[in-house]
Amino acid sequence: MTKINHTPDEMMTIAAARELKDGQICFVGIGLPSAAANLARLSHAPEIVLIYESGTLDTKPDILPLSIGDPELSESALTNESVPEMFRFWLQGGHINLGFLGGAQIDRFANINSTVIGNYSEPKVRLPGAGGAPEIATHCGEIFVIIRQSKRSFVEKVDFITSFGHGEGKNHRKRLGIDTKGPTKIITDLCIMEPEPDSFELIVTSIHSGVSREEISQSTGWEIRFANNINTTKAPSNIELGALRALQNRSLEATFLSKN
Amino acid sequence: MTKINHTPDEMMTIAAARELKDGQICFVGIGLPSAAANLARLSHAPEIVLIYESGTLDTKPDILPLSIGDPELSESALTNESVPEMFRFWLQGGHINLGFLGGAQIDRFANINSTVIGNYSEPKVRLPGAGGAPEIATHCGEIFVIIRQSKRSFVEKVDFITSFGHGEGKNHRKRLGIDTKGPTKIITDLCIMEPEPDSFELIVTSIHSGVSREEISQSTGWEIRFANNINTTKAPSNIELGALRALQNRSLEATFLSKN
Amino acid sequence: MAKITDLKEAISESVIDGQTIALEGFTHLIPFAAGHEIIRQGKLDLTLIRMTPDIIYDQMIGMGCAKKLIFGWAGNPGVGSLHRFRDALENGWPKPLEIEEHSHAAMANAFDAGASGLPLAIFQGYKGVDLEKLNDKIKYITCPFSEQKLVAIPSIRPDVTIIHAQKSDQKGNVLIEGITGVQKEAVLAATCSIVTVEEIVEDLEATANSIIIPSWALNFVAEVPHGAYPSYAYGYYGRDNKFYTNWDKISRDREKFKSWVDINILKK
Amino acid sequence: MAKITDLKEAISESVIDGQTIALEGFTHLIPFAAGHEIIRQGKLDLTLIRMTPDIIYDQMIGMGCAKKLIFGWAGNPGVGSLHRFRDALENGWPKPLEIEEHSHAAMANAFDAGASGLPLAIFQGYKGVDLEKLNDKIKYITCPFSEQKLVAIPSIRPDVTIIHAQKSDQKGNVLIEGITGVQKEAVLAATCSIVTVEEIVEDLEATANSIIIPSWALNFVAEVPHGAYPSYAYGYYGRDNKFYTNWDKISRDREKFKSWVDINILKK
Repeated sequence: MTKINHTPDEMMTIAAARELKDGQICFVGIGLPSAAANLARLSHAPEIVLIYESGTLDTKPDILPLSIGDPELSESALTNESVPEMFRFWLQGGHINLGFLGGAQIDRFANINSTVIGNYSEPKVRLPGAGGAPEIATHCGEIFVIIRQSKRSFVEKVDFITSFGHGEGKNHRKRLGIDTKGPTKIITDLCIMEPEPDSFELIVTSIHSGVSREEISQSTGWEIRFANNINTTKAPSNIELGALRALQNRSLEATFLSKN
Repeated sequence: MTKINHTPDEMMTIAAARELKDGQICFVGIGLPSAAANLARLSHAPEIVLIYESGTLDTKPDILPLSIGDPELSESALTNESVPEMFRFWLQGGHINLGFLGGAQIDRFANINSTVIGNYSEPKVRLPGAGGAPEIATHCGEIFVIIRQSKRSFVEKVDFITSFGHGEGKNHRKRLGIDTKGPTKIITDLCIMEPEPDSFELIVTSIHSGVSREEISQSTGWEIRFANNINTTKAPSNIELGALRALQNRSLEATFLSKN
Repeated sequence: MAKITDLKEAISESVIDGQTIALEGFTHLIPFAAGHEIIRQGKLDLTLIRMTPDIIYDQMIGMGCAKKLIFGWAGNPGVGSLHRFRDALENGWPKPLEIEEHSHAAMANAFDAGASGLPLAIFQGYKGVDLEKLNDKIKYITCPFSEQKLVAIPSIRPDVTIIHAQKSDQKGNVLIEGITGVQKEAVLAATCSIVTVEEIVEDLEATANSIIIPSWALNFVAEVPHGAYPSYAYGYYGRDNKFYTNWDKISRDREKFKSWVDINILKK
Repeated sequence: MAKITDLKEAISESVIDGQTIALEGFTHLIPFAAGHEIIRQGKLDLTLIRMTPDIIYDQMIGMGCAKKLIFGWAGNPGVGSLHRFRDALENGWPKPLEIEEHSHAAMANAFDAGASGLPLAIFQGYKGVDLEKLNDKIKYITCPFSEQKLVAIPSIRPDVTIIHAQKSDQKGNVLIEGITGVQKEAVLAATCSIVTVEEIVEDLEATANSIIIPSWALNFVAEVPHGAYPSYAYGYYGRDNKFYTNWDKISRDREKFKSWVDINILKK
């Protein structure tokens, strides 16, 4: 085996990008999802359609935006729509195949917390809150979650359900009248998890190259199970790494070294 | 007295134009209302704001449009909005001071019919129908009606209430929870009528120059009453007539003699 | 992604007898060419939806394509009646026509709700009017905060929506300019959509907030120059008001109408 | 008709202690200058509404202008927390802050309903989430046609809405370009509205479908070049992402924050 020349974050972003298919209509959030989605667009999925909550429809940024409505998104978009239209026509109207979510906590049924650590009325840590997430989680055809894995982020039960995943498992989504798939893949810096058929509990389906089962178990706040037919996520190729690093470098440069 | 050198329609249009005040926000329909509103704009009310249902906001046509969405309206508008926005933001949102309505029939309480003569399910004459009228009638601050006067058009009771005026009179609007004034002036080719305070029955408040009370009574399908302090509508001045005729001539020319 | 094709194929692959169809365009960009193609293909038993039926639906009704009309204002704008519509309604010629009648505010809200994936639209309207008593699609909800009563109507969800627009790019992204009516809403509310365009261009030359319907929200795009005539296309050609006025004469008489259609639609 | 005036007068004639105020602008065209003027004028007890509070509300909260925040996502976009917001919430500094929390979809719909003169907005959302249990403004209606249960929330109706835009003409008609967020809806939903603009021009050079708020729907227009900085104004200047990143350090510390405000807002 060659020696590892990528960071866990790079593995996570590249693993997420690989899951994206050309032509998909994606609702993208800032940070890791945005990096993965744009990496996919700049490599194997040139016709992927990226939509950001700010109303930028089919946008093709050359650098990663810092905020959800950076000039780069606006200027490279097919058009800019109002935020009510974005939520009503495009999201609620059912046009989005895939939504990307992140969060501070995720639980064994892929419910996500991005609101508060501790008690809502007396927070230990107050997080930014829901934003578009609750409705992204139910209106998109399916959801990918990108999140760094640790015992603090992968918890038995989230402190607060900001976005509904599979609730308490089984047919919980159906029971609530939600007819979209919800989280189908959780991509972390260690592995890929998917909800197990029927139970909808998250199980590991692919372990990133160089990561051990023990590492994963020790970074999960519940007794994580592994699929029978488990895959190994291929390490990033030099081409993938090169593309991601180039994207991130020119983004950093544009964001922080520009004279504005 | 000088000899009459204007038609009853001209008198009606000019009388209506005079009632419009500079700076008003008017929702305008095609035909007589459009002629009156644009005459006002081109003479004493240059800052009047004209809005047509097609979404043309603050439009300044140089000729009278044939339809509610002629190129002349669109091109001279401040901007063009979608029809849902027009109805939701501008009309229902309460931004319009004055709405203009016409119709085939009007009754003693200023209810208007533009739907059907005879029975709805077996019509004697099927008219175009409601269009924007029902909501214009309740959402605009007040309503002016322009309509040619005859026993057929001024009826005791309309065959069909397309747009609500004062219902059965008295506080009927209030009882229905409508907080706008409804029809405040009915401008015909013979006179101006207004709802009598309290009863809200239409009474004649101004008789057009050269018209007799008998003419008005004989052209009304109920026993029309006259206000105590009745005015005489001044005959059109040469300036008014000149402006109206010029407007109409250039409209006819543009509409029917253009090579398109 | 929209399939870029010709009008004939777009119609024959989309429109099926008995469907609910909306041809939208509020006085502007009315998809006349598409309506004519539906007539040529002899589609039947359609439920036609349109805020303002206009001449195009007069022609389709007169040729017997429609079994029902859902509308707000059925006239020849600025001219008078739609005689074919009236003949169908008053005399059942060439066949009886069922109607479902709304106000424009109701229809605009219902299209908007359809585009928004909602089963109903709510608005303030229909107060004191007779339509409210005749149309059983008009119901009410009570606002749980203000206790206000608001009108509820079902959203409009056509099987097929057809509109005309100025231009599309090679991918099928469509740009609309000028008076846009409820076209975008009608497209997004539909199961299947067709857009005819004046031209397919390399570059839409759009501004930051241009009204663009993305290709992936459409099914068919067909280049049909002059496809809105005698209505108009802002930036391309004006409205033929003379034709609208002449239609009154043509359409008053059944035979005159049929021979006009024969020459101007069927034999084209 | 809008009164064209300076920012100081626009704020002092509009904003009253205790009111409900929305400063809108979704990542773009955030009315920073107007927020700073509110801080300078020492307004108190405000209920602040904003989909994404951003740095401007962090500053206003840190200076004690707010008693309540109605919001959807309170962060420094792409950077992290709003430390002044968190300090108010977690430690009551400089005073306790009440919050009312929604999803973005809820707020967008509620602004839209406010602009539309409706007492409530309906949408599909909040399914299975905890916010639904905590916020008593979230209720339900049942669609009388489909029997579907839909979320109902009260429309947003600010006493004053303030936005920033690119330009206004001499009459006060305002043109907005680029990402427009819920600005138009927020203005139309408000009792009183202020627009600061980059410049007042002779001719807006608008296209047929430009997003223009007419003068007669506004109360005050004030020319404030660079009025959205460190946010941006499409066509004028870019976003100062460096400032957003630096804000994290400035705002973490109460004293550092106060001295920054002193130099950069109060003494300006």
